[in-house]
Amino acid sequence: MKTVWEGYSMGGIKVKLLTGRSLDQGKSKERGKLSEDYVKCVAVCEFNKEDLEAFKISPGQNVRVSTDFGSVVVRAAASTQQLPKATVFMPYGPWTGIVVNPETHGTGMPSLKGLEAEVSAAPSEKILSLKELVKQFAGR
Amino acid sequence: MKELVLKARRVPNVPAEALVVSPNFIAGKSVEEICAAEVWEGNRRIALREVFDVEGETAKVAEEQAVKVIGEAGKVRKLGYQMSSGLITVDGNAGMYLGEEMKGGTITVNGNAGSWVGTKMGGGTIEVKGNAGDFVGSSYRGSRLGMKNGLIVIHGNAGNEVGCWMRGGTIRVKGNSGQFPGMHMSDGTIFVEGDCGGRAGAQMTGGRVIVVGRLLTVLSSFSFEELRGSVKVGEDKVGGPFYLFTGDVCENGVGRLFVGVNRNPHLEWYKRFIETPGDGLCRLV
Amino acid sequence: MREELIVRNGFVFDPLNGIDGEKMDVFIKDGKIVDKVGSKASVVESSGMIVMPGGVDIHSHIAGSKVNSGRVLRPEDHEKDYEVKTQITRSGVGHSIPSTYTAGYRYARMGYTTVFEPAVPPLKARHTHEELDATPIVDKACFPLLGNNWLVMEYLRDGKIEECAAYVAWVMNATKGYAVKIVDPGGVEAWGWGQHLRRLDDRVPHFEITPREIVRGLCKVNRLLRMPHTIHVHTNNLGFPGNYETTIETMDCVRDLASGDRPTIHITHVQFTGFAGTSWLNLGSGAPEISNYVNKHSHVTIDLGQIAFGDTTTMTADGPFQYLLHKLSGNKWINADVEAETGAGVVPFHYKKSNYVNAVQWGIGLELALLTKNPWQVCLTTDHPNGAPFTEYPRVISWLMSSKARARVLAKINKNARRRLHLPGIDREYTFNEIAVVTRAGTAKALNLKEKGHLGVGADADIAVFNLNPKEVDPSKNYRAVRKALKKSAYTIKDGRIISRNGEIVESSMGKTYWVNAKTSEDLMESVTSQLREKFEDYYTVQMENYIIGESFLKAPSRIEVSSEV
Amino acid sequence: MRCLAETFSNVVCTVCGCCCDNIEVTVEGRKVVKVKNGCAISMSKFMNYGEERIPTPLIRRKGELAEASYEEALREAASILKKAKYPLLYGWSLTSCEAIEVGVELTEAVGGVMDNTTTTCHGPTVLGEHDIGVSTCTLGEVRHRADLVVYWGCNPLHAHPNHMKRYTVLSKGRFRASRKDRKLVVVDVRRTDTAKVADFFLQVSTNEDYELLSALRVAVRGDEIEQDSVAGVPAEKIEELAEIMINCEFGILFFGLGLTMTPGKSRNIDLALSLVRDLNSKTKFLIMPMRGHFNVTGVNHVSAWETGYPYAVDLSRGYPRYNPGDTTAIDILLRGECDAALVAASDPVASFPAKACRHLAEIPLITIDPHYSATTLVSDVVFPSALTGIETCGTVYRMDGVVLESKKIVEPLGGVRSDVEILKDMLKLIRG
Repeated sequence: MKTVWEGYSMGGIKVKLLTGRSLDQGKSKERGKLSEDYVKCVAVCEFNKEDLEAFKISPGQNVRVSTDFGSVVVRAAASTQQLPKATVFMPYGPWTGIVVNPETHGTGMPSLKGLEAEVSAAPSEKILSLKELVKQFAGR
Repeated sequence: MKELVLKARRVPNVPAEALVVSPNFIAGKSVEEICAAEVWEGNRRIALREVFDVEGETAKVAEEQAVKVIGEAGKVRKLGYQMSSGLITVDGNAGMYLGEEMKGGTITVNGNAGSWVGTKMGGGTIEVKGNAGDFVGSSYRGSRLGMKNGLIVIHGNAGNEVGCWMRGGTIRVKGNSGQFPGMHMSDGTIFVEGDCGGRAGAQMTGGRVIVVGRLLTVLSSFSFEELRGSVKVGEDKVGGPFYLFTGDVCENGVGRLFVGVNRNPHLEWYKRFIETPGDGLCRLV
Repeated sequence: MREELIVRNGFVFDPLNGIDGEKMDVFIKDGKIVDKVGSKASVVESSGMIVMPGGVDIHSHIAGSKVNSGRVLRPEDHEKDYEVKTQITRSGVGHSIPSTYTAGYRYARMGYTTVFEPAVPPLKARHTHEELDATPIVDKACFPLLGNNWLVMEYLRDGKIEECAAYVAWVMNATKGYAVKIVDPGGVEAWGWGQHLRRLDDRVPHFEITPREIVRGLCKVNRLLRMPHTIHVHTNNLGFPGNYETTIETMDCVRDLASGDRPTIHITHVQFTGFAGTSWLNLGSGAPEISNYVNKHSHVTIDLGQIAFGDTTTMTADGPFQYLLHKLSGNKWINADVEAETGAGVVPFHYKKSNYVNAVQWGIGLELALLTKNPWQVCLTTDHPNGAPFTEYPRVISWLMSSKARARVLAKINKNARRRLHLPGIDREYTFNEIAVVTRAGTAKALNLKEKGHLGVGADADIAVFNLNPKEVDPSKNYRAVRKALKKSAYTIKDGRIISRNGEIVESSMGKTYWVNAKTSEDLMESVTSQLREKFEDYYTVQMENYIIGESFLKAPSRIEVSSEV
Repeated sequence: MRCLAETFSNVVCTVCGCCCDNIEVTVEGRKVVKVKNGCAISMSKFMNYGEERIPTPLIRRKGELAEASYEEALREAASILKKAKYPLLYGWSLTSCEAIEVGVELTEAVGGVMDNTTTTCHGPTVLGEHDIGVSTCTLGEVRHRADLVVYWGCNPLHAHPNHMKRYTVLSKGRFRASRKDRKLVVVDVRRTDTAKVADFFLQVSTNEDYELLSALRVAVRGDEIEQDSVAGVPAEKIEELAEIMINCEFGILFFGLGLTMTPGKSRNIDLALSLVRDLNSKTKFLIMPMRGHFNVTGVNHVSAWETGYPYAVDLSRGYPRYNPGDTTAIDILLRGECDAALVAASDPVASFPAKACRHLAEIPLITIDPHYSATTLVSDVVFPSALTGIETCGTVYRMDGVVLESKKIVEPLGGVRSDVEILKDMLKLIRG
């Protein structure tokens, strides 16, 4: 069985993945990281409206985002910040930690932006809470 | 030559540093002295014998001293630190800063090496049969004093910033290199036989970067000069043809970047500067 | 309780008390010099050694935002020069921009016990104090930068000298500063627009004022406030050939403000503004002219800014000069402008003997020291780290004390520079007494530190004992012995406790920070404060309340009260 | 019982590197009831500071975190750190400089590595500065003088919501009265909210900022760009931006994680710093990183004056050593080379790549934090602490190095200590 570590190609849609700060992420992290609000604001993958249509994904629906480094289920949303074509955005948080490239190339900084990724609709999969997510990848 | 054999007893789980694994340190000392020599394991000062079984003989002078490291030394750093002659062979992996500030002699690693191979190197030869990490032949942070002389050969792949602030000598990467080979270099030669992750020669002021394999783009701060049939690296004549660029223009650089024509069809548009007869540009080259 | 100490049988050099190498005992009780102690006092055997007051450095960049920017800029400066932690000391790094703990220890090892940081952007004074509070052993203070301050320029432009004085008093209080520092008056404001302002009568863009008016105005303010130190001036035009004229002009522009023999102006690191010539190609030494002026005028004190050959880091509040140096050297460059107040720059630099300009610079500093007759007008500095790290002081002292030592360097420097310099023809050699003046007594006097720089009763028991017998060692011939002895004191005593022995720190302490509370009339301060309150939000991006540093912010404040004329 | 309302003015906000110091906070007892002048994130932080607080120290027993006494937790923490051969002490950006100073001393005492959150924000900026330097200023200089403001790879309207209003295009300065007097340029991969209000926007292709910066330097020199387009931007547009930059009177380039995190990392910054340096031969131009995390600038400063290095300081040998890429937290964790860790005032498990987090969870881990976090979930010892700037005071640095005193506006929960106290107690116990 593939683990969360290896990542896996599911034949999903190929996209570029950006991660970054967002206003909602900033506000919600101050409300508490165990809160539902935090999951709602941070376990998110934002798409262009055009891409949502093209990919046949609707906002609010769960999607699986996978890279060579891992795979995670988050909620799809329409981006308020206009993204280039076939590019998705995830706010910083433990959910992005799963899919980013840890390699620093001798700079101390992992590769958190502009990653090759695949997304696919995951209607039957559940978004893990922070506790579940941490349990899964850290075993605690 | 006399050979001293160091067999790794265990793999440290924290960084270990063994400046003493150098012909310069070993020559002229007894095996007993070597066994007791200082090695650091994280914040603990220990004796070399705690991490290595030591056998063999020591020579009177470094020139006569061969050192063989057997086993997993991937966590052991600074092997061959400041060595000026003699031989080190590592049968296994070597940790970071292999041959730092090396001045002469030869290091051979029959496995992989960590980052900062031959950093601040002033002479000698380092050969890594496997892959190397980032910053091969580079300078220390903030310093412009990168590799000055000598030869580094990486048979596998090398990471980013090969030859960062390099001032002389030759680095040969037989596999692929990461981004930024020749970053800020002022002299010397970097020869990448495989593909390059990009941004070759960035901010270079002099020296040569040669990429035989694929290079996605050439920075706009490099200007195309001409096509070259071949290029000499040491005694070898490397067959091309190559695109020859000079740069980095933004640094008033006179560095030369050779990019193999065959593996880089996407750079063909540069040929318009030479191929159209009657085009004024053709006379410029 | 603090123990009693006798520093016994040393050759004492205490110029402020007229003691010149006499063999005598120094008594210490409760951290002060006393005239006698009990029989149980511990003895510091100093026979055959030199005993001096602890060194007082009038100008050394050891703390604050620009120093720290320099540290961050230069890991390569620290890599090979480090200090390992001990039971008593913290670890740290050098070389030219040492970490705070290392700076304190290294000063103490050389017998220095008081160091003044000479360039503090008021807005960033908190930073300086944080670092000073992390600098062990030495006592310290800092000089707020006021020569490009908007409010100062406006008050002076409008002729409101008393208001300006009250404002300066307010700044001293708000920043816990000690003296008025002026750097490239008006020039750093012009640099805010990337412009250069070179002459004393150039106009500062948008402010309708000239450098001359700023220097004179602040000099008057300084007098009105009765500040302990004079204005401390880094002149315009620093680093440009021919700038010695600006230096003399700057000195002369406050000549009429002198009263009696008290100095009215301190010109700092004069070496850097002692250039004669019209270009880098014919650069020469302006030291004879400057020294000639100083010899005739008692209203001036200077410090040297001597260079030593090697690698160091230049850093000043003179933003435009640092840019020039970056362009000249091609070295990396930090610029840091500070709103409504000042700027700063940092550029690494390597002084080379073979370089014509560097060799001339080396000569200028020494000529200044040797041609200025009255040592009380000269302070020894390297403008650390601009000319050299302070750890080069023993070398500089050996040059002052030995023409042989100078000749050895002269033989190796750029030939053309040697020809241009007056130094080969100067045979003056400083005595130990004169060295004591330029490194402690004179600097303490210039700073008006009553309890420093001497060994009279009531002085702080800050003492340096050097293992060097002045009766046996001829410093002129055996200058290497001088260097060696001064590098690591046999004993450094701070506040009556031995803190360093043969270069090893044996006890660490935290020194105090002096600041000047200049009291003006309440009405005047009230009116200026309310003017400030109105303008503050327009000028600054912080609230006025948050700009003011309370005394409790300092770990060991030592307030000096002065009552002003206004 | 209703407490008397008390209003504090000139409070320093504890959210981002803007450190707005004009916040007005009204409290009733330990409850914040009103926040004025703060941005949305600031409001959220002040109003919700009491959420998800850890009430007592915790120790992991039989796999679960359980309540423990302070002394017990201290003993456990001290024993973990004393045993460790290469402990990592990480975090520090959400606490005061006073606490950070003790942190450095503690790291030195236990022979560990002290790294801070710079590692995952502007570490590459520091590396770029080592090679090039930086031409910068305080934010007031921008407010008073800037007629050109460039935001590159950052979205201040989301990450630093008051930045434009207080310090840049929307502020009123001595020489620039209003928005009309200033030009706003945005360069980003996304057309962000900030980009939408820009006068000039360049959309750069993902991962190609280095190429664009290089081309821009070519154009600023006045040389021709041989390519038709670079990084998805037509050469003419690059030349246009170069003209805008050259022709301004006072320009400033703010950059964010869009440059530090994309391929090239430190070299993107190297080039941005070089570009600005080049521009100074033509006009006045400055550059500043958009430091995000509250006092992260302060950590760099404290670390630099105490050890000579701003982050990633290896004190395992009893003196400071430094080489990001080797001594940085993520690299150490990825190589599995630390054998214990202490995390203070940060939540690495919520921000580090999962592989790095896994090692953190595998080794003995001590966390000091006011709140439950992803990191506390995997810790072995947890100390609750008072929130800096709300429950305890302390010195903090704004992104431009201006220093401020954060205030204590409410009493901490009973029995909860400040970071300074906890770290000092730990140090004392370790020194024995």
